[in-house]
Amino acid sequence: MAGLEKLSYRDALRRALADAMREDEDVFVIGEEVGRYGGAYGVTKGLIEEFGADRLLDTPISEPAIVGAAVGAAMAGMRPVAELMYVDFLGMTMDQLCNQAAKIRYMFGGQIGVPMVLRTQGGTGRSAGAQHSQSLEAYVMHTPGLRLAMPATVHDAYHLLRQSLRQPDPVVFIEHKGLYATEAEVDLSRPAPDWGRAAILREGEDLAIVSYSRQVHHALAAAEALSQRGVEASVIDLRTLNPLDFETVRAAVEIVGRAMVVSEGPMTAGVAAELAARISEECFDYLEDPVVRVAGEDIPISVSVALERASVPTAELVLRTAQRLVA
Amino acid sequence: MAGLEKLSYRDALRRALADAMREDEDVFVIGEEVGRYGGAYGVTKGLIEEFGADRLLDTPISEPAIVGAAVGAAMAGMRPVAELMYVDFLGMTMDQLCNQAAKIRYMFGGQIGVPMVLRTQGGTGRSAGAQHSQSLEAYVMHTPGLRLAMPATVHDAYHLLRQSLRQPDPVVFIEHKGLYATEAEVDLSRPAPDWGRAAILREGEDLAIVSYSRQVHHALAAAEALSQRGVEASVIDLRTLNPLDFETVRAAVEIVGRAMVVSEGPMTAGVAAELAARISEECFDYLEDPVVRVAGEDIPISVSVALERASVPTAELVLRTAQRLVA
Amino acid sequence: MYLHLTFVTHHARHGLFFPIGRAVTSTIAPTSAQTNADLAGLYRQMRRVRTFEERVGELFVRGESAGSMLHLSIGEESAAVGVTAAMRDGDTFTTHHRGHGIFLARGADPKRMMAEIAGKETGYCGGKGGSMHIADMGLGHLGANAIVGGGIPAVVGAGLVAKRRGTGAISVAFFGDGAMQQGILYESMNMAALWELPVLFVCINNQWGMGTRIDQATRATALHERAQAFGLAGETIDGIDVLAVREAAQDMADAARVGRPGFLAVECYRFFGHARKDKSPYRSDTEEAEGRARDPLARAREALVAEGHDLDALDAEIAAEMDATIDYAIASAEPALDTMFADVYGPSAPEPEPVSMRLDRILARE
Amino acid sequence: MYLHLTFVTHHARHGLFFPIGRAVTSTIAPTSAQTNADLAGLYRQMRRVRTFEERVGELFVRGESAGSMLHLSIGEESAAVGVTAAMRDGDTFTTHHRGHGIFLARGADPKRMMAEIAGKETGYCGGKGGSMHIADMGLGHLGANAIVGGGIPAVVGAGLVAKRRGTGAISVAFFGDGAMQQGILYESMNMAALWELPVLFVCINNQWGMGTRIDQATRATALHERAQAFGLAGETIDGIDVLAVREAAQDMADAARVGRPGFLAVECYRFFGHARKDKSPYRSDTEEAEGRARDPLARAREALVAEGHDLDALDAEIAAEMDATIDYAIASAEPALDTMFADVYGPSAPEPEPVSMRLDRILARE
Ligand SMILES: Cc1ncc(C[n+]2csc(CCOP(=O)(O)OP(=O)(O)O)c2C)c(N)n1
Ligand SMILES: Cc1ncc(C[n+]2csc(CCOP(=O)(O)OP(=O)(O)O)c2C)c(N)n1
Ligand SMILES: [Mg+2]
Ligand SMILES: [Mg+2]
Repeated sequence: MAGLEKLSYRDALRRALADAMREDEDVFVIGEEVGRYGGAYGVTKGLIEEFGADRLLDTPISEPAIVGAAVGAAMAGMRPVAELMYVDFLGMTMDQLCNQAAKIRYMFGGQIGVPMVLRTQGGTGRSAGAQHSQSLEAYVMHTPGLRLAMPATVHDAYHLLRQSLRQPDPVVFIEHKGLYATEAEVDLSRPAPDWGRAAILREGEDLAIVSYSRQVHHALAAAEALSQRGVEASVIDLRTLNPLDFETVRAAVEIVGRAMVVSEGPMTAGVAAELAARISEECFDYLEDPVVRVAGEDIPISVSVALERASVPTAELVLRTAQRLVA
Repeated sequence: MAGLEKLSYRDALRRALADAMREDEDVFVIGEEVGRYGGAYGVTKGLIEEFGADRLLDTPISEPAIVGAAVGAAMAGMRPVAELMYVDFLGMTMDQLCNQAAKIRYMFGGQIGVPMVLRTQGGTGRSAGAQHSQSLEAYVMHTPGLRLAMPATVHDAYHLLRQSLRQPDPVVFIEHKGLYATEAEVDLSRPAPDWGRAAILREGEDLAIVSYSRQVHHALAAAEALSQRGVEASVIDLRTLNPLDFETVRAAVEIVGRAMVVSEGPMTAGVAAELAARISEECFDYLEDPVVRVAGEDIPISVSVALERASVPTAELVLRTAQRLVA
Repeated sequence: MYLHLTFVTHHARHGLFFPIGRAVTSTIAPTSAQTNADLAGLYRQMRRVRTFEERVGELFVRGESAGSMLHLSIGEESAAVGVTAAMRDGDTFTTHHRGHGIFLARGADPKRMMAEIAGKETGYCGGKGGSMHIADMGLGHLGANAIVGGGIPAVVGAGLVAKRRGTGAISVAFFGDGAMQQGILYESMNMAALWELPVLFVCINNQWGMGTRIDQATRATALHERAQAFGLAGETIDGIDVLAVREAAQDMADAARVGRPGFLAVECYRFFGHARKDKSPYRSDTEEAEGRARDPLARAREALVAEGHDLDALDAEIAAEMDATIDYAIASAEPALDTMFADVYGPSAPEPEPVSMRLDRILARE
Repeated sequence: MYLHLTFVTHHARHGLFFPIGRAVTSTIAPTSAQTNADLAGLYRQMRRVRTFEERVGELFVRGESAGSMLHLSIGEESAAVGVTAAMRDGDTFTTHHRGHGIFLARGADPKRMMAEIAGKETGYCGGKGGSMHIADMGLGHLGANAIVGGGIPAVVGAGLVAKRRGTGAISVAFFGDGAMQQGILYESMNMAALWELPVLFVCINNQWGMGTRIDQATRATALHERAQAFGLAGETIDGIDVLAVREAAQDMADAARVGRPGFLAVECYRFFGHARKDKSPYRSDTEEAEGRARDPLARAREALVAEGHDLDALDAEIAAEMDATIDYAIASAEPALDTMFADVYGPSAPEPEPVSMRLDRILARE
């Protein structure tokens, strides 16, 4: 798979699953419409032909039991990739995810782990309404025992999923529905940062922008625009929120003395709150300005195209805020 | 009910339910063991005699449907008080709570509200293990559409519950299992702060301690001890996390220039993170020191008495941290 | 009976399921003048549903819908119309993501429905809800749900209220066959039976849940037996005959009103793809052809025409009514941006502070 | 049959349930030498469970247990012993909050169990789990659960693995009657039937869920009928006769191994309160007396003694074995504080940073 090729985020995810399943007999996918249908967003399309219905297990609509079955399969020695069609359905599965998967290793004194991946997707962009457009990663980040990966790029869609499939612990892997169609020229043989390490996508002396998932692209766009005006911003893609690579964030912030965190999830008690609190407490003496949070509104998502768009950070808001911060 | 009387937190909660049920025919309690048994922690003991089995509705062990039924009853015009025996079971109900109760008013354009109270209890103190000792308020605080009340005192156990029962929106009311037996001389006819207003339990010029629920008592104990050494701390009991009375916090912090937030929930992406981020961004120019977070460890809770105790902030840790902060 | 018989063999061939219970008798055409009068009314409602859904498809094709997650109930009209015909004023109900027809049959204004599907301010929810979250609480609609099974337990609560207040009302949960695999349904049915609630559970079994056929989701396809095992009255009825559906629903509704909750599965077929972009590659043309041949609307029309009814004028009138819904939706305005912060909490509470306002305050410091 | 019959009338009077299915024949005493040999072995295991649980109660009374959330399985020994007798090496299982007996019957070391219940470092989970979370994965125990119904779906996953690898193993979920009202059970049973998994669902129906009697939790008390409605083999058996329980479990286990999952409800009685502090004020003394009279241990002992067995020595030996567990638990040390941060993630990953360390770093600034 050496060499440059044009790939979409969706294709890269499919490639990661296929490569992992070829390498490891114990990897299998379990979820709604993952087999015959090929996944609600087409990520698993075609895989059933190569790997069969046993390894692309179509399930009834029973989210709690899907996650619970994955927990049992992981304990019994395989490596399930459970799929939740929308992260919005997490609420139905949080007992199995947070009371079971996340705690089993600990409760039983380290006897066993739960090496499963829960693949799902979230975010706005399809007028899918209040129950199909959420960004719920904060629930996961707040739960000890769960790893959390959120790829922003095509390269990471592949490598973060492969890395997630090598973890000894449950990994919640959240894709962004607005990124599936994005394409890039990538060389998948090029290594990705290690698991748990953030990626510095851009370096600058005036401002550090810390983000993840789709908002990384807004941050990069803003940084480019700022650069036109002679303002240089660092852009950090966290890649995983657990583990959280705070050292990379600290280093960047201590150099520039100004930080902005960008997240699509609701602002209050969300991921942006953790990042802002952490930077504020650990880099206090280096900060010339308050750490600014650009995040989703504390409201449900509307189906109206206009309201939906305005409910989460836009590239314009990220840029405008960055400009004022460095002004 | 005028005049001073000695009451426990548990008794005050029971009194609030009884008074509310006497005043309003539409208030009823629905949950596991709330009637005949009188509640796992005795809060509803005896109420079935006065109000009957229709208004203290014992349910099967079906948490998702208990919350869902309460949502339906609230939409149909009554005012249910659903009880979750342990907040740890929230995970089973989060779809009904966060996708239904929290979003119904909004999704349907304000046509109807869901005036229900979800009473539950959390926290450590009984060697109840990883699935019966959690502090999960952050999940609720992060969810738009849900109110969140967490009484720290006997007086509030009564008044906050009465106030919660007057809200037009779903209120998650989280008691602390370690407080049920605490007693105080209270005059319930004395008014409590309005719904959504924090209480300033102590005023001082050197440090502002912001907390809620059981940790408020650790904060007060620390403040007393500091006072011996001539250090005066303000102690703020937030009472409700949604609404969040930030103005009261701001005022206190801007005077003293130093803040510490104390929460029993896990630190990462928790309530303490929101409070610290908010204070840091809004009071930036007034802060002489970083806002310090004293919170639960990012680990599950052990059954071992020693490990359980060490997993959440102790009065000693709160005091020690406060001392070093003002040093 | 011909059509019916071919469908049976078709069932055998493709593993769809022979409708049990009353179904076997349901293909007998109505005779009495009374039932014909009823049938004419039921036909009218079914036609309105069919035509409305066709217009929803058109709205999407014209690029005027809010998104593509639009689930048409074409082929399922007898369930919506037959069951709602057994409901009264004051009854409440919850619907699923394919609930346009049910809501319309309960008296909704198709203009405001179409406007909501377009995400416009004139829609039932001011553009906040959309196709999967349309409702008019004034009509007893306790909400449409985009969570499969999510609206089911609400009828338990509404049933408790109706029983306690002695209103004589029932509460009906409508959902698809896919929801039969959601545990919350069994928790809800158990409570309804335990408390003898005036509640009805109606499963619209269109044989498919997205790309999963009912026999690919469960081995136990006699769905009503599950309800019986929880102590409810349970029955499966063939949706081909709207009169039979109404009759079955009427019996169950009557029983529910006096505290005997029931479960009714209506066998039908999802004529088109799951949502607007789904072309159903996972099922055969033969199956689709035979499934679509089981058309309750055509069946009712045949019977009425055989009786000498001329329905062309009615159909035309309905077509015109529904055409107007598209014009109305398109002509309506997008909701104003400032409505975004309303309705998160009750009207007396302050609205959530917009992020931009928060940022203004923080960045204003000097 | 006398005792049995009185219990029937007792049932009628108190609304407990007459065990159905095989139960009616289950009170016939064993005859062949073979079954007696078996019965002796089963008696020994049941006695070990009974005595262990009595010692757990003693540990609590002596103030040496970690907390009071200790759920004794006294009265339910035939379920634990009878069903596990039908299990083989390599089989996996999950248990509920009242699972001490099941785990012990599967070969657990009672010393390490008692130490865990005391929250000590020598316990199976190093003091992290406690009474509701004891397990030895080496024995195929996929965990004890404090969430009612929480451990049930795991057997679906374990069953998938066993089937895929062709190990011939089964996975058994043990849970109480209260879990019959948790939806996840039905989702799990549906999957087991759909995928023909080597899985067994065992409901230990001790008539009570905390202070709620089974007929106060559901109207459908023939629990096995629910499993049948989902396509599983379903049966209810009277727990009074451990041989009958083992026989029923054996048949179901054999069927499960070849892909026919089953559900077995074992009728028994919770002799004592829900947890250590519950005195069961919600049930009558008569009911308790008659419930406790249905003692599978006493029944087995009678039968063996009638055959001339002298069991006093065995009982004494077991008493000594279990006495030692208390001494062991008390003598063991509390877990070291620094173990607190281990086992949150895999061993190769850094441990979570303690709050105090974080504070040190932040407060260290000058
Ligand atoms: C909890 C949940 N899981 C999955 C989905 C995605 N989804 C939407 S509709 C659907 C199929 C539902 O099938 P059925 O219940 O038969 O209703 P139908 O679409 O046939 O009307 C699925 C899987 C969802 N919306 N909610
Ligand atoms: C999800 C959940 N709900 C409620 C509880 C509280 N609780 C613990 S045991 C119990 C009763 C369980 O009854 P049953 O399943 O019959 O088991 P038994 O105690 O009789 O062995 C309850 C309600 C819990 N632990 N988990
Ligand atoms: Mg369907
Ligand atoms: Mg029980």
